Amino acid sequence: MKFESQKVAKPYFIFALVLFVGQILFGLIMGLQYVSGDFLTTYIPFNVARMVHTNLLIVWLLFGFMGASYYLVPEESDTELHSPWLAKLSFWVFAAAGVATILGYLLVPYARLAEITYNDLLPTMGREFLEQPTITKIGIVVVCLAFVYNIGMTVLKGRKTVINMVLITGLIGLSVFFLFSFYNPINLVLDKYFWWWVVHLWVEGVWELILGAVLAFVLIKVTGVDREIIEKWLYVIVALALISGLVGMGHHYFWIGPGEYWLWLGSIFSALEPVPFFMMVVFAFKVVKERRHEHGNAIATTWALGTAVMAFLGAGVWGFLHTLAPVNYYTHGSQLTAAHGHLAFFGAYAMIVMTIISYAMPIMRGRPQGNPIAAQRLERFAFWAMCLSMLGVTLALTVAGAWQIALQRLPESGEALGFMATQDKLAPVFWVREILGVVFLLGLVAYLSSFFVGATESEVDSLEAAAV
Amino acid sequence: MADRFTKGMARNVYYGGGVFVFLLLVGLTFDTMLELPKRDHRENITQSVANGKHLWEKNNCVGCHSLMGEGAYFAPELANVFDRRGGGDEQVFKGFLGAWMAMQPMSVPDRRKMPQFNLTDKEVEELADFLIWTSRINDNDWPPNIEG
Amino acid sequence: MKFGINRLTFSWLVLLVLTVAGAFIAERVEVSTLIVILVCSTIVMKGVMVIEHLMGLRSALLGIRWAMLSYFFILPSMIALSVLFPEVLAGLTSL
Amino acid sequence: MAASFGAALLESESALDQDLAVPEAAKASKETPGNMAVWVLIYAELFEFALFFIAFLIAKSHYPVVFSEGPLQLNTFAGTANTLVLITSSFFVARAMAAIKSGKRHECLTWLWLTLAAGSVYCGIKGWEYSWNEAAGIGARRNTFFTLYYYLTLNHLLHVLIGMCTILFVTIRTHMDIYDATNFEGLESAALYWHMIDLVWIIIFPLLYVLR
Repeated sequence: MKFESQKVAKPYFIFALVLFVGQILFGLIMGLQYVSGDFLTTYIPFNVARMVHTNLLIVWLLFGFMGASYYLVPEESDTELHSPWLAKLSFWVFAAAGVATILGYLLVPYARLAEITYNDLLPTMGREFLEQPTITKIGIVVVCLAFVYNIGMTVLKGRKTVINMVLITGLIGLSVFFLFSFYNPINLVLDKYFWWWVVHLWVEGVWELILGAVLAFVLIKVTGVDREIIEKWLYVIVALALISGLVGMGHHYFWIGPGEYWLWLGSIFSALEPVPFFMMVVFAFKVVKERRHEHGNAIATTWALGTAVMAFLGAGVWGFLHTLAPVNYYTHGSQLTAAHGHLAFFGAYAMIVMTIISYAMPIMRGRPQGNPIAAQRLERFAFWAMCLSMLGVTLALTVAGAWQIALQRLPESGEALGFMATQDKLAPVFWVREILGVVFLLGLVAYLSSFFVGATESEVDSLEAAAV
Repeated sequence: MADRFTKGMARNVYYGGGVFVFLLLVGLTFDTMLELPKRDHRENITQSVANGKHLWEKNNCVGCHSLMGEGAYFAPELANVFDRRGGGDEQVFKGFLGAWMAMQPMSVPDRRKMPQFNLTDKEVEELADFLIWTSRINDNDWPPNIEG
Repeated sequence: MKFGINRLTFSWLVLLVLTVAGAFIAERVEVSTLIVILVCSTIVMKGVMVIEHLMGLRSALLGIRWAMLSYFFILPSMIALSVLFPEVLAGLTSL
Repeated sequence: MAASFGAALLESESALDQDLAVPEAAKASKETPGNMAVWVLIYAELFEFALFFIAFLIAKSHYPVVFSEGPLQLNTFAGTANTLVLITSSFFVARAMAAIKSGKRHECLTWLWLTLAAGSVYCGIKGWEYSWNEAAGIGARRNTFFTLYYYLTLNHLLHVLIGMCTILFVTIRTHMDIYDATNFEGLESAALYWHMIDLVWIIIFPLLYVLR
């Protein structure tokens, strides 16, 4: 670690992982409610569980991105963070607001929460992923402002590397597009149209810039490959991500009201969306192959490669599977969407956060060459357990989706099976999904325990020798 | 990557391409905003439809159901529930919705449970109006059949 | 290298013959168990030829080569089995 | 096939481990064509098509009548011709690789252009087949067989088009003298992708046109 202020990333990473555990637990509850409708339903109805599951995901990823930025921007800028105390303060504000919101979801009925938080003054609640009370949304904006200000000032006074510039455009975009969450017109079509300006422009737009920047940073560090090469790749990847992804938003406009030309625009541009993800895979393998030195933190390299591959599979392949309008006509809003969502979020965003944690956390804990061998071995097991079980979950949901479409969507009205009858038929597949979810949780537990595996005596000795 | 493709060129593609495509998106959005009034029949949004949308949001209906294919996939699609359960008759649909909301949660073991939201008759009427209005948006003929 | 090119041409010719023969048989002869097995075997043979000779995986890393080859053993076998025993598959997949 | 995604990653990792032990020797002994990324892509694509094949087989087992009548109505001649064309294009691209490896850039270019020509012929035949279908009154919504037939063949056609763009891209780069006998990884990756498209058709053809 080059700068003391990079350490403010630590609480962000730790809290992100705590929330991650919560996300998975609520996912398992929902998985069980899919097959056994009575499970916990009086205490945590499905809609509450889902809200907690998705909101925890968004919040822990934001914590991860913030931690990643606080860690890498000072190092890239070659200067201390503009204001470490502001970073610490916004951590506590954000953490408190996040916990309070989640408790609000769990402890009072949602309609009551809306009343308590005066939702009627500026109604923004009750839309998918944007369920947060308006006051929380304002809090998120304030925290983002403080964060972008802090990062921006650091970049301004220091070195303006490509990684910094791509990251900061991503972060500014993240903050700016979140403002659309305050726009909630009475007209549902307009509401949906601009709702996607938050959701799509986040996950298939500016978040990809953050993903690219963090991946490039870790790859430079673990491979020692020439910055010039990596920066050129980074520019091309994020350029393609924006060029395909911005108008690619059209694939969400097929069936919610906007005109017919979106069927063409959305199909063509979103068919290009796998390209930047594939280039990320090419880039990651190329850079690792041409590495200049062997970094002791081998598992961080594995995470980086894994992120590229799983993001390509989840966002690229599973996205392409149902993005063309004639196909999407049948798949829209089916379990196939859920399959794509799970693998894309895990592969691209959950994994990039774990990549930077895997690289940065050992350094912040005084292990510049990575964790001890035993810890890395356990982390490697966790990596495979999580990746494979998530692939399994995705496959199960893909089968469920295909089946659902065959029973419920393809036949003409009258012959088609109803929604609930179809879901009953899918129960065996949902059981498989739930079991694989448990495997995922075990992988996560292994991952967390790897933080507590210490060094052997000989490793301690050699570390001390190196320190002397 | 060949050397004749320099980092400077890559940077220009990123900033130039990004800005260009974003402007394209803004232009398309502008055009869509002009076209939408013909498709979303906004002239039929009454106070009751507006109240219905707030009820939809305040009770987090999208946490289980989908509306025009967006939302959770735990419970049936509701953008066409008027066609499915009302058969084109608004009074029939309102009667159905009121009875349906009143009997939740159903005591069928293991069936997915819908909570009891304790809506008043007026609220049920408003929610119904919102769903009826939604079912009449021009959405390029989605879903493929009445089951949604 | 001369041998390599010869091998390519040879593989190509074999592939052409297999394709034409397969199509000819299928056009002229009623589909029977034997034909199904024959057709599926030509899939395997063609797949293996393309993988080994045209793609040049004969000396590749074992995992990559193994994955490709197993694809071309497993899928045609599944096709053959499901064509020969459709009721079993239908039974397995209706819940 | 999830295992083979794993295999690709494991492979890269075991390659990594080898490199850790004997950096130089390991790099020299690696004879796998293409780069690891293109293998991830190829496995992903093959996996995607495997899903469609399995869906097709399951549907076939449930609707035996429709699926045994379907192939009879298709243009087997077009299917056979396209198989021959694709196999030939695969041969061309393999010749192109052999040429560049022995430093014959001009010969390589000839083979690459022939590959592209074969790809175009494939698209032409496909177009003719679709219009022939239309004249015969066959459409995608007629029954499950034809829905799957159109989904599979259009998807494959899309891959041929993507493959042709890729081959065109590396052809232009070959013209620009970027590849030679020691540096041909990009060209080889494109070639492998093209072979994958051929391999998929090798399964599609008997599955859709022959077996009933």
